[in-house]
Order: sequence, then structure tokens, then C-alpha cells
Amino acid sequence: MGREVSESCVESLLTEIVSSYCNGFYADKPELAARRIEAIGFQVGHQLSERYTMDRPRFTDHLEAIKFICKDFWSEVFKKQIDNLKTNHRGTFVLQDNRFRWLSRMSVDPSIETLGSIQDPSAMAENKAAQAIGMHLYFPCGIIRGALSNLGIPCAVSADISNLPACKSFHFEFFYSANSLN
Amino acid sequence: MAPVAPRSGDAIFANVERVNAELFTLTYGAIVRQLLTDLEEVEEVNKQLDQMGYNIGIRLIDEFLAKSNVSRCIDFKETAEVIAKKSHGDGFLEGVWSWIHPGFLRKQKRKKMEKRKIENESVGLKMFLGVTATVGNWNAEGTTCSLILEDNPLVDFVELPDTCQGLYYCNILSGVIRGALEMVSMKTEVTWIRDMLRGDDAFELQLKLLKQVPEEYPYKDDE
Amino acid sequence: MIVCVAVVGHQNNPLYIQSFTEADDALKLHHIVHCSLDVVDERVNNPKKSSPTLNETFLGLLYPTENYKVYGYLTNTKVKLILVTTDLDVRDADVRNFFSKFHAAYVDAVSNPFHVPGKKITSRTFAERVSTIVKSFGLSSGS
Amino acid sequence: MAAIYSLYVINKSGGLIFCKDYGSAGKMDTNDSLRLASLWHSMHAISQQLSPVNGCAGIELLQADTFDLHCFQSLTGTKFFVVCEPGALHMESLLKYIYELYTDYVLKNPFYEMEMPIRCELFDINLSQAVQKDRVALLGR
Repeated sequence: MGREVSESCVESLLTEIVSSYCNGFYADKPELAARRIEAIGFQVGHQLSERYTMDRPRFTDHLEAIKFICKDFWSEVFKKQIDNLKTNHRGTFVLQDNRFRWLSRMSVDPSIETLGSIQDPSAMAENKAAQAIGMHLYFPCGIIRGALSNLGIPCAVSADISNLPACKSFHFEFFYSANSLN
Repeated sequence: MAPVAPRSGDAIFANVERVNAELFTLTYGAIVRQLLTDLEEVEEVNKQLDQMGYNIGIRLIDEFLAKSNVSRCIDFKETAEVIAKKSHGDGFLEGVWSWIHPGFLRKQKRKKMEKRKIENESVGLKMFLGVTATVGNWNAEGTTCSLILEDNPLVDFVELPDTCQGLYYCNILSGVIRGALEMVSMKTEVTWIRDMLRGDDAFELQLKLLKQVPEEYPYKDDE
Repeated sequence: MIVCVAVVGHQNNPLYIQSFTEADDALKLHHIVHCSLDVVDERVNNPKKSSPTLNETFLGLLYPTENYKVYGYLTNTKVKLILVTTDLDVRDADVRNFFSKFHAAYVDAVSNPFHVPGKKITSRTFAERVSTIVKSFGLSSGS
Repeated sequence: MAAIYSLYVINKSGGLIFCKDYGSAGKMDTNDSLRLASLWHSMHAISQQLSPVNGCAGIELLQADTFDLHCFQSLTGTKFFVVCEPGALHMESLLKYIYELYTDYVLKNPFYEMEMPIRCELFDINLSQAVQKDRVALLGR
């Protein structure tokens, strides 16, 4: 392994991406902020997949590429492997990480006001905390989508955070329309 | 009371969680690229990067202090003496820097330089390797100094397009340093003197001490 | 001597092509590169089942012409790297070595935050690096 | 193991941002806690002025009949102090460890706003563990 930096550097950047886009210039447009944050992640995932696959044989099928994402890629980025991989064999995959690294320092204050500007008040009242954390998941979702799409698997990625706040287990779900899955 | 030497950057680095630098480098690059798209004006991007750095600095400094043992050693009241201030400032900044970018020290240690040197020479990059940030160019009063980097993980892979000539790509660093120093009562102005992305031979940040805020004294507070 | 190298995207869009000859045969070389792409596709889509090199990124000699030998390499991200040489006696190890350096240079080039995926690689650093790799081709230090 | 009664964190302008009682002894209501915090902040500052020795960083230990108060102030001006049973050992290590927890679980929590009251579940959890843990283990750090 090459150069390293302290993890705080990365964590700080993530915090700042979200706060710049959500509280700064797109304070009143959360969907737009989300899309920008996702785009940043997409670029990173795209580039990382290029780097991390450099010294390995070509994948024979999509499943092999997905396994690579769950194991090697996940370990490089999140310092552990995925805990569980499920699929419905129709293009939907669910990746479960029981201790998702990037949220391991996060606690949400139940009375949180950080995202008080979200436009749909009913959704906000229902689960403000989940929404606040959700903003922090667009970046990793973007990374995964970027990596997969560069490996020839264009897809949509979403993160499920329904089991908040105590449980730090996360589902990343992605869907792609493919008929070549063996 | 002579200050005890703080833990070296190496020792701190051994103590903190690490990730590979590529993730950091590429994430930062993607942020800059996205900001350029969204803010359009290069000047605005510079400002935003500096602000982000500042926000990071004011939080990071505590982790540095907590994990480096510096907390017990440096007493800023002693800084009344210029010489003391200098030596303090020196160790402190280098400490902060090596913590922010511990990769330097580590790389030096691992003797990987030879291989990389060859690689880099082969691509014609006149990059110095195995360097750490140095603090120098103090003025006579001890209020201005420079932080000089000959290597910088933020700019691995980066080539500025012609359309971004006014961009201070690494501006987040000046913000980090400014924020961190402000939290230990030193108001500074941080400006770029040299920038390798603009063709200079090193990165040089000039730190100018504007004022040393005295320690909080409750009676003067805004109560 | 290497006369031409190329990087081609997954939709056969040229990302980088550079010839290294004095003569004015760029067009011809481009044509050779273009033809080799079909061979790559052919090779990848219909792999010889028995081949031990089934999933190797290095595809080996794609086809020889009268004056040239054309080698190919396919990354996991479906990017094709092509090498055209006039050398008749080429060592396999040299070609592999060339591609691994070429690949590394490509990966660094697309790691530039300002590079747009799918667009041509305009980086000067990349061009210089490639030309250095090309010059050192076959200088058998094995490094 | 000697008991810890309570833990306080004061921001650099003297505002109480965290307070937690452990065990039943020495419990105080919110008003008293706030008063204690601002009182301590002032006393700490005065002690620096009173000191005949240059460079005094303020009171580190206050000993009374019924309790000890150990204080640690970071260079950034945040004060951490524990009130504990007289004679409780290794409080400096504990405070230093709490400072680290504060940097990890408060400052790195993106939802925490600087200088504001600390409401971070993970900080609470880790604190409780630290307070109950054998503090000798912290010495080797």
C-alpha cells in the first residue's frame, strides 16, 4: 500500500461537503444539494475503480465485479468488507454493512435543526434525524455508483437508513437492468 | 520551564486511524471540480475552499492536541519571549502539518523513495521526494513565517486547466491552518507565496500573526 | 521501435493516439489501430476456452502485418490500450512491461480531477510520461 | 474503585456544555450545575492570575473534605472536570482520555455545532464506559 493520510482528513472533507452544500449555497434546495454531493462521489468512485482494478485480471461477469466491490473495494475505502450480499437475481443487490465506517462517529440529536430548511414539512417532522443522516449517504452512494458504472454496470444506488438511530447497520441497494448476469 | 518535546509526527501517525491517500486526494479533487461548476467564479471557489478549511481546522486542532501530548507542554504565555515563540511555533506548526499529512514522514521511513524517485524522474517530474513541511523565513519580529512543502498529496494527479488560472487549488490548507491557529489564540493571515501547480518549485504558505488573543478572562466577557 | 500507441474508450472512442515516426504515416497507423479494435472485441467476446490467459488484461499479439506487430491490452474498465511496433523480434516480457507502465500512466491521467471521463486525454504530463515509456521500450533492464 | 460523582465540560467562554452525574452522590439540579460551571470558570481564571509562578495554567486539583475536583483545560480553552471521591487515582489520565473522546465523538460528529451544548449519544455511551472502566488501563496510553 502506498501513501496514507489520517482518516480524520477524509472524515473532515465529508462533513464539509455536506455542510457546504446543505447549509451553504443550496440551503433551500435539498434535492439539488443531494445531486451535487452524489456527483462528487460518482467522480471519486469512477476514479477509484480505475485505480483499484489496475493489477487484477479482468472480471468475467457482473457478479465477479460486484463481489470485488463488496470485498476489495469496500476494504480499501471503508476498511472492512461488506457483511452480507443479497440479490433477487433480477438485477437488485442489497449490500449490508453492519458497522458502516463513515457513520461510526455520528450521533443525531433528536431535536436537530440542521436541516430545518427541507421543504416537505410532513416528511421532516416524521424523520428529521434520518434525513440529516441521509444527506451524508449521498456521497458513499455516489462512490458505489461511480465504481460500478465504470466496471460496466450502470445502476441506481440508494441507501436504506430505516433502522436508525441506535443501530449502525446500513443497506446499500442498487438496481441495474441487465440480462447478462450469469 | 523548558517545554517537553511533543510527540513526533511519526508517533502521532501511529496512533491515529489511517486510510490510503488516494481516497483523500481524489475526494478533494472532486470537490474542487464540483465547486468550479457550481460557483463559476474562481474567486468564489477560492473563498469557499478557504472557508471549508477553516471549519475543518477549528475542529481538527483539538484532535491533534489530544493525541499528540502537546497539551501539557506548550504554554502560550511563555511566548512573550520571541525566541521561545519561535521555537514553539516551529514545533507546533510542523506537528500540525505532519499530522494533517502524516504520509510524508511515513514515506521517508519506509525507504520507498528510491523506487518512486526513479518513477518520477522517468516521467520528467522534478519532484523532490522524502520531504516534510519545513517552517522558515521568519521575520525579525517573529511574527511572519513560511510553511514550505515540496511534496503535497492534495495535488497528486492534478493538472490545472487553462480556464482556472486564478484558482488556488490547495486553498483548503490555508483555511485549515488559519482555523487551527485561531483556536489556540493566534489570529493569522495565511497567503500563498508559491504554488507548484502554477509552476513554482514548491508550495509556500506565508503565515502572518495578526494578534495573539490573550487568554479568556471572565470579567471582560460579554456577560 | 514503437511507432504508435493508443488509448481507446469502451465505445471505441479514441482517448489518446500518438505516433512516433518521422515519416508522414500517421493516417496509416491510425488505421491499423482502428482495425485492431475489432480484433480485441473478437478476442474478448469469443475467448478460447482452453486458454489459461482467459481473463488476463494483456491480450498478446493481436495481428501481424507486413511491417508491424500490433499488441493489445484491455482494462477492467473496458479501456483498450494498443501498441504498434516495427520490431520483429519482440520479447513478451517487454510488451507486458510496457503495458503495465502505460496502464499506470493512463490511470494517473484519469485521476486528474479535471479530466472528463470519455473525453480525450489532453494532459501534457501524460504525453511526456508516455513518450518516456515508449523510449525505454525494450531497453532490457527489466525494471 | 473510587467513585466518580460527576463530569462537566465548559466551553471557552465559561458556558456549561455538558454535565453528567454518575452514581447518586453529589447530584445537583440544572441551575446549580450552571452556577458551578461559571464559578469554576472564574476561579480557574483567577488562579492563573494569582499564581506567583509565571505560566501557570490554572487549578488542576481542588481537594475538599467530601470530594476532589480534577480539572483539565485544553489549549483551545475547553475545560473538562470531574468531581470524585477524595483520593481517587488516575484522574488526569481519565480526563485526557475524555478529551480524546470529545474530539472523536463530539467534534467529529457533523451535527455538533461548536461551543454549543453536547448532545451526542455516542459520546455518552463511550463516557459511561470510560468512567466505569479500570482507570489503570488508561495509564499506559
